[in-house]
Amino acid sequence: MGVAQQQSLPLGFVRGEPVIEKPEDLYIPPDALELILETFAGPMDLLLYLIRRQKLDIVELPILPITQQYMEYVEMMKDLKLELAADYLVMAAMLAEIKSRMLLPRAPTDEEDEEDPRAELVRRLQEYEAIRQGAEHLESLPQAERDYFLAQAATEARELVAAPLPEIALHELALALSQALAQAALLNSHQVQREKLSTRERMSRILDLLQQNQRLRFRDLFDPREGKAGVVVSFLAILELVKEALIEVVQVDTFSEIHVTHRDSIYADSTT
Amino acid sequence: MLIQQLKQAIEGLLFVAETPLTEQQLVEHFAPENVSRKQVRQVLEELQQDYQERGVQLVNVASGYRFQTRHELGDIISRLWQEKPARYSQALLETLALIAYRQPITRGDIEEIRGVSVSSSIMKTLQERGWIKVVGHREVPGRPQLYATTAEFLDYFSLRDLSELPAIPEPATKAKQPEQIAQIKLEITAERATNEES
Amino acid sequence: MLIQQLKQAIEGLLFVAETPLTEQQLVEHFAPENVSRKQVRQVLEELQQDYQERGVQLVNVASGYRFQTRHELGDIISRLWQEKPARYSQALLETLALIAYRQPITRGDIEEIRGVSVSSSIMKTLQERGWIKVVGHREVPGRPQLYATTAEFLDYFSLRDLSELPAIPEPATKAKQPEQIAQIKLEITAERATNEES
Repeated sequence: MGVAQQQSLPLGFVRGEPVIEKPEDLYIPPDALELILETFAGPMDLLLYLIRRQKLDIVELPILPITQQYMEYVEMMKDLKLELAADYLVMAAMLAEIKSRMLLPRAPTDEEDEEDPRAELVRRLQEYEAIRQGAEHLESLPQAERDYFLAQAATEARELVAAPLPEIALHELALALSQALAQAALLNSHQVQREKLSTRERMSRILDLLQQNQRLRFRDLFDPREGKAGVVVSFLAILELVKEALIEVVQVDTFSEIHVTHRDSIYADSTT
Repeated sequence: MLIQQLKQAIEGLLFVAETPLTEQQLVEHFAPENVSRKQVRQVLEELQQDYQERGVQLVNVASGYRFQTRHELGDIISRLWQEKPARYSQALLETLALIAYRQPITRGDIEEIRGVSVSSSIMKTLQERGWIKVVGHREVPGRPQLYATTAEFLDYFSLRDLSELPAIPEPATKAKQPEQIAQIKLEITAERATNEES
Repeated sequence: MLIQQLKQAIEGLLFVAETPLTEQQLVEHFAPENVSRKQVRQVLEELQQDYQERGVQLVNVASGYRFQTRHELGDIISRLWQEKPARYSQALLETLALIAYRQPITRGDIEEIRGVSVSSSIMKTLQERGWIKVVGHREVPGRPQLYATTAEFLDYFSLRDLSELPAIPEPATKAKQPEQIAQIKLEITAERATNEES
């Protein structure tokens, strides 16, 4: 594209003059050209503005006068803000190309496949105009923090949120023990005697009772309602506790009341 | 649970939740009370009715139901703060409009229509606001990224879905091949599906 | 300004402001509209009336007026922020299991079996949860505390007594035998079944 338009770029529109035709309906002062530039969102915007100013139909795109006016603006821009004008220059080149193609006499042979050179630009202009409409729609839609605000109420409910405690299922507990014991088996061999379990529970319960009462009557540790098995468990638990030196069984006289005491209470004074 | 209690509860929830709540979320919230979807829907309708003429209204946006103030009150309420609400540049609005109306779309498409190169700062702003995102690549050389708008975009403009955007003229068809359109449609559908899942 | 508009505006403001608003602040807010204190007061009263039976209510707290959710809705609303419970560590589970199955037991015993020291935080957690307690001291040098499980522990696991604890495979061999694993699996299944019944 570049070379072809270079020669068709009509410098004559500007005549090398610093005084340029004042844009009639722009409210910005003519010397504030940078501001003029910034009022347009791009070359399409400028083109659309020029077409609209003359109340022309996009479809009938009057390429000659529009190109001329467009070039005037581009010249103004070129002097001031070259990088920004680059996009405008591309459009200028396109306009010039269309203009030159329209000026060329058409060869009668390739008439059927010769499209109006303006067609592509018209399509783009129409699409751009549609998008500008879309942008206006967006601008007019209710916007957060401008037209509407989110409604929030205070609540005391937040304070009611309790951090839930982790849950454990029973099988996890069993699994955890077997894992711990598997670990132990690697270290040394611990004896696991499941049948002692109820005895150990009874041991805990007796120790617990002794926490509350320093002395208990031996017979109070047996609950006849538990039957023979229960009595045996309690008895085994007491023996185990004695063996582990956790409790003392005291009988002052023969046939007198047997008492059970916590070893703690005996040593309490000496240790604390 | 009585419908009156449910109504109070949903009303309260919508006023304290940090994000809009969907009908589905509300149904799940009241699962312990065995509240039906129909009941939730009925309450939402009643609430929308109740607040019709009030200073706040119950609106249904892309991510669910939320209470927001009447649009007409914007000026009076924004006086609460010193700062004036942000205004967006024409370039940003045009870029956003292109992505909203013509999604999915590449930067190249945007540049072609707007006639200017797309500024990276605009794309960054739109992405930071969470209004646009990359939804795929067009299968052409360079595999350019395809942009689309997000639920946050719809929320911000108080829209439930894209069909609520005011209509603009359809693009004059020229470039797009039928199979290309079909492909794009498929991508959009896929995108929507994943959105709904999350 | 019509009283109806003022009402909508005050309603909107109260729902949007980060802090409660006093009557005075509202009067000042509407200074450009020349709204009187009497009008503001009237609107506030009307709003209080309007929201009497709703899910949110207009209350006059120390720092002004604000909308807040009904007191009765506390539990239902707090569910919005309910977190999923965390999980206990393997170390805690093993410690609890050892105390449950081998009670009364000292920390030293647990350490010996597990081969690692028992962290104080685990013991604290278990005690705070009310699952274990000190039931005495072993009469050896240092008089270490003896731990046992509590009634709460049994309640939590819906056990009548410790004999109902599931059987544990003996760690007779170094590595787990296939049948051992199968046994554990069976127990888990059985456990699930009973859980579901309850």
